Amino acid sequence: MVVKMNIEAVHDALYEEMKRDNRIIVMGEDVGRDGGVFRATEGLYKEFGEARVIDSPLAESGIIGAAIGMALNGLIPVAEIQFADFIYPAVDQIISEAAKLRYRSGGAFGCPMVIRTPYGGGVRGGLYHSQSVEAVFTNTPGLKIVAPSTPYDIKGLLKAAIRDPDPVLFLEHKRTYRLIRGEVPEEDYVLPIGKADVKRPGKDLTVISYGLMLHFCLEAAERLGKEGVEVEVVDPRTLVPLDKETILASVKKTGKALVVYEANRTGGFGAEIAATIAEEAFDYLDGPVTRLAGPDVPAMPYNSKLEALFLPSVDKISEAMRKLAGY
Amino acid sequence: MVVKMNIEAVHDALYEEMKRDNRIIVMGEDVGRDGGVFRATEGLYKEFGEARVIDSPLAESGIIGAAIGMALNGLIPVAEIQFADFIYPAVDQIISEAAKLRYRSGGAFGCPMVIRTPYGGGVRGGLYHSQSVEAVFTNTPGLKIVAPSTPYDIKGLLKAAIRDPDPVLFLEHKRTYRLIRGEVPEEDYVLPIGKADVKRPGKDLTVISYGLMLHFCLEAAERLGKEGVEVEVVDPRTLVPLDKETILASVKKTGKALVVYEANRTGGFGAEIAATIAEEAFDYLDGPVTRLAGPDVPAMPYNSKLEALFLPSVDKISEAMRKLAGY
Amino acid sequence: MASTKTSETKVSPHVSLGLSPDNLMQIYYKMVLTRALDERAWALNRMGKVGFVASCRGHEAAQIGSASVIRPGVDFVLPYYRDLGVVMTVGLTPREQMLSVLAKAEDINTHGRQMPGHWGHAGLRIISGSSPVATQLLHAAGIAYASKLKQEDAVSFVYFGDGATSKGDTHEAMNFAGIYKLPIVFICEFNGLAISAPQEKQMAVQNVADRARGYGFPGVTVDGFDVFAVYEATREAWERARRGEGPTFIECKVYRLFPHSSDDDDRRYRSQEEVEAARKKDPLDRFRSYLRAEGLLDDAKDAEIQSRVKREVDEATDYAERAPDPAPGDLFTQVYAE
Amino acid sequence: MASTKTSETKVSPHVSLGLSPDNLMQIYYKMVLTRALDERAWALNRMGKVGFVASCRGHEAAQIGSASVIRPGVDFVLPYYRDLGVVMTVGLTPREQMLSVLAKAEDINTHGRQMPGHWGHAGLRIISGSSPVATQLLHAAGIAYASKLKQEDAVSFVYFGDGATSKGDTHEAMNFAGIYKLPIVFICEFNGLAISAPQEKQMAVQNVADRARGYGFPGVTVDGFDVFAVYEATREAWERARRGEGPTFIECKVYRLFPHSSDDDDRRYRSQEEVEAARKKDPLDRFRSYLRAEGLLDDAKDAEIQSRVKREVDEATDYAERAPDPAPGDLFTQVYAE
Ligand SMILES: Cc1ncc(C[n+]2csc(CCOP(=O)(O)OP(=O)(O)O)c2C)c(N)n1
Ligand SMILES: Cc1ncc(C[n+]2csc(CCOP(=O)(O)OP(=O)(O)O)c2C)c(N)n1
Ligand SMILES: [Mg+2]
Ligand SMILES: [Mg+2]
Repeated sequence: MVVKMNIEAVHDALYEEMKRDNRIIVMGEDVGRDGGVFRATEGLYKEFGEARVIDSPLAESGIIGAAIGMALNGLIPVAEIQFADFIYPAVDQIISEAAKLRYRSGGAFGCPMVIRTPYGGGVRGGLYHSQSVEAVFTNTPGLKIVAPSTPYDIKGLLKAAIRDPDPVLFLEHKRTYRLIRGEVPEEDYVLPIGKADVKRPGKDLTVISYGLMLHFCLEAAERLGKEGVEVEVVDPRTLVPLDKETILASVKKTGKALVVYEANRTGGFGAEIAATIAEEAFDYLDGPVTRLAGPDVPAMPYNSKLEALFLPSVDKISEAMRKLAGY
Repeated sequence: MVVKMNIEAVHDALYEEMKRDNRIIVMGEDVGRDGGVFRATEGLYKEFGEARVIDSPLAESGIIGAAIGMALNGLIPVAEIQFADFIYPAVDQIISEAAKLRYRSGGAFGCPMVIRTPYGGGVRGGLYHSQSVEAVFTNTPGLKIVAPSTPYDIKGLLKAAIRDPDPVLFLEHKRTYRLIRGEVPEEDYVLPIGKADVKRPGKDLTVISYGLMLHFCLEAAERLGKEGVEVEVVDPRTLVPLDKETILASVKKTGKALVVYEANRTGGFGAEIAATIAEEAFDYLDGPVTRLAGPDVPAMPYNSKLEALFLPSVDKISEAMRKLAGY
Repeated sequence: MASTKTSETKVSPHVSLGLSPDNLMQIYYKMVLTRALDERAWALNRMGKVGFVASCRGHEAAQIGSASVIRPGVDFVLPYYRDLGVVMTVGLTPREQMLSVLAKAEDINTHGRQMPGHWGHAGLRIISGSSPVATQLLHAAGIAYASKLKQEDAVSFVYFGDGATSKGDTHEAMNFAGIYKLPIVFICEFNGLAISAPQEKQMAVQNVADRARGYGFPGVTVDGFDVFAVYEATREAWERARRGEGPTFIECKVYRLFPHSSDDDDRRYRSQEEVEAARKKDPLDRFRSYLRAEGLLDDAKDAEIQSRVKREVDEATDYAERAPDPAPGDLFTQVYAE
Repeated sequence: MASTKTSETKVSPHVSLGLSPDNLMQIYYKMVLTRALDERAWALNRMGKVGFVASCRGHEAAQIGSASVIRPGVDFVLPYYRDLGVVMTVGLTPREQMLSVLAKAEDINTHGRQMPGHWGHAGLRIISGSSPVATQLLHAAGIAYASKLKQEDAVSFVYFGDGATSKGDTHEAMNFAGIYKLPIVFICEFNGLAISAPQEKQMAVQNVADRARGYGFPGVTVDGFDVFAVYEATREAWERARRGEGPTFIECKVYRLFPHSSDDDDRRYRSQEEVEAARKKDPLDRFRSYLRAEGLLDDAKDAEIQSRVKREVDEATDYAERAPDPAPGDLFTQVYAE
């Protein structure tokens, strides 16, 4: 085992996979000579050459559309959208094309590709470098959506995504890139897409979260532990397909569920998690399935005070946990 | 009062508003000389001229982006996206631009415009002329989303949307265009955005639905009525902002809630409605907040048998009502 | 406009292009077949058996003339919904077409899931298409990039209408193809209408092919009613691509002889006199006249081809009409790899 | 490349353009002010007080030369994040700029919500901008359409980088503007880099202005270090627009003298020798030399301008530093009209 940061886990997975299989290519803005604005693709250009590490024009629809074509002709593209906030121009190619190719062709064509993108706030990115975009895509069968939050999960799931025969949207919380460190095996491994992970066991309350919020929840759970409340923290890791079994098993045990997410509250993916629990664990619930999320304002302001206020903080999360535990 | 079809309600609202206020323009593919592929803009070209009824190039981002500019310079554009399935190329202009203009400029700029689009299936439109796209937009504060389902509601809300100072996504279920008729006042009226409507009173069970499904739910509720179960049917009419008060009041009365929507189940807007009820009416619930929706397959097939199977039918809805009522 | 050489020396165009009589008869057969399938779909539509038809009438010379250059199963083809003539030329069978038109389980194109006109055939390298206009241009560019990276001799042929040229994806695809000098041929079937929108509401230029030079590659405009002009331009483009010299944009000026689709009423936006006048220039008639003038076709031979085609289309229709619908369970399959 | 006339007759460019010494001093003042504000933002960034800077250094002649044509509050301006020189020329005050850089409550541009460089000023008709590249080109087209419909004499000026030309929105905007012959000027600040991507990875052509003719309007390429070349091209375009003759595309060839932003390390993708060489051609130095050579500027006058600017920037900085942050409640306001 070695200790790595989240960004290193991304990098290492890309490097090792490209080394393993020369059908894999990387494409995006500044991923080549520059090594990526977050350095996720550092050194790949030198190692694998400009034909496999493509500095694309500034055109997100073009990046995804061309990647789809490459996937259709035997390559395995890993496309980077520089910031998740800039994925919107590619929504058509993702939803109409990548996600529907297999179904619409009766299985004759598939679209093995990965779309990596840094999302989330807390980096003074302002309205357009902070967004959590998952809800735009979670109503898109045909697409898998993975959002791991620790180095171990990131590396194992990025490899799995690259080896998956279907399109995978791979969300990386940018604030955690250099904030979160953890042990990662030195040998090759993959983790299954669609499998949640109980990041902290507990019996009084289940909290479901991912991204930066997962780490805030773990911190809050520590606090609550000192207050005598045992919080179980479940990291879905994959949003679509969602591992309902693990989530429901936990809630059936604790009787209480809190869903914490950074995106705007209304219409966020946390609503899906909450609605699923509310429907499928109804008989076990000892309190309302509660959501704590970003406020319903367009996005996170640049001003650092307002930015901090936007994010569900460890304080706010602890408070929500206490309230639900005491229900 | 006169009896009108849904499509006529759309048309009449456009006509009357354009007559009232010459800042209003209509833009979209084939909205001019052709009168729109569904005839929503029939006759407007002749009446108001090609400068106010713009046959746009085939470019959805362009339509919305140019409309935003027009809104910024004193016009009130009503943009049509010919089929909701083709709105994806415009997602960036809608989410990044229209919805955020006011907030990002500290209120100095606004974006008074309407985006009308026919959504939903049941017209043999196949994968790309049948989609329900609301969930792509419901996590976008700054945007209002209206989805009325009867002639009266459509006319009153389309006028309200046109007069609203903020961008409104106006969803029209295309299968209901000529299927649904209803009384409409002859005089000018508007309905408030953000106000739900109880379409059928009942005491045993609350059903929340919109679009074609609303009408299926009303039919199913009739059936259940004959079986002695009084179903209350709530039509939110506006999705964002959602009229929680009306929905919660109904559920607190009946103790049971069924949410029916046509979009794919996972990540659909019905999850938001369900999660809201589960959290905010928890103490009143006598059964699980239940969702009935389209299956998680990319979209509605063209084959008519599979198309019928995709849609939550009156039978399936009745069944779900019975099950929940008997919980 | 047309890039065919003026025949001062009286050499017939097909001779100067090196096309044999057999080649011509093959083109003629595909044209007749395409026409018959198109007519059959309309007939079934009027009988209420088929929900949707987008006719290729008027586009046949452009489609079949260009697709005759394609090496089936080697070059990639990305057609749009109007390209019946393209896919038939590349090798789709009448049965495969009719199964798709009738949305049957056996439909190899979409498994009954998409509207007719959304072809896809892995063996023939016809790439599965969707309805959103112009998305396929980027796929074609990505495919061509992969061919180049793998050093495989395959050219991507991507088809689209004039309406598609307005889309951002078209720009992004042409730009990407230009930067990497990809083996790709852009074929625009320019009928001057995007449903009802006339050329002047779509662009401020006469010839959209002129845009190509802004992406660093040539654009040519040809008479899309002239099989030979189209064939010649396409073959040149294909050779250029194979020589590693990059993309070409070919604009075929055609006329859409029928309404946009079976749902459209074209009397709302164009005069029927105009349509009637254009019908007199029907590309199938024109090619037939050429063959007759060249002594390559007589009544007997023509009747033979017509009856062969009729038999094939009848058989295909019968087969497809009897073929089963997809099973209910087919609603749920192939969302992800199984 | 430059479209300024060669001065065989030895007439100074500003004279032949009809620019008075006062006009020149105003341009010079804006250039010095822009430079000082840019430097101050960097200084505050290094002190940890400012999170983000995107420098305009190297673009000043293009920005201020073109924006000098704009009628503040009459013509519309849609700048991008690098356009400090544009907004200062149009009339943003140093205080308004520093309040924005420091994200204070009083920030008229974004109310402290957006990163610095996202201007918006209703009174000056500077349209609120976002970060996604190229979206504003369509807004400019829509604005110009409205001006034309209302028969108002207002020209839309939209600014963007070479990177932005790759986007679909740019294509859709140019196409729309061409079709309706809109009163709009497209100004591309072509520095040959989209962050790290060099020109040859962005396009296969030398001059992106050549694309304009594919949309039915003229494109010109000018030396973006030459205030006069830029001014002349812009004024011509502005006059054309006002005459109802439609859009013009102006490509100003510039060099980005600093890294992409305060987060960027340009040593990763370009040689520092190249940067050093370019700095010798600094457009501010060039313009200053011109003024001196023309006898319009001497040491005393220059010192006076420099000290005026320093005073203004100091005052603005002091004010902005002392100004309050937005109140917590400001997180929630202005989502919708109130
Ligand atoms: C993105 C998108 N917008 C709108 C439509 C609806 N639509 C289908 S075909 C068409 C016109 C296409 O015109 P053109 O590309 O010229 O092809 P043609 O039908 O003339 O052959 C339109 C607007 C669509 N399919 N996709
Ligand atoms: C749609 C979108 N994609 C990516 C980015 C990230 N990004 C910001 S600036 C930039 C490069 C822009 O280059 P150019 O347009 O040439 O302007 P320059 O910075 O050179 O002045 C990129 C890729 C963005 N802001 N928007
Ligand atoms: Mg056309
Ligand atoms: Mg640049």
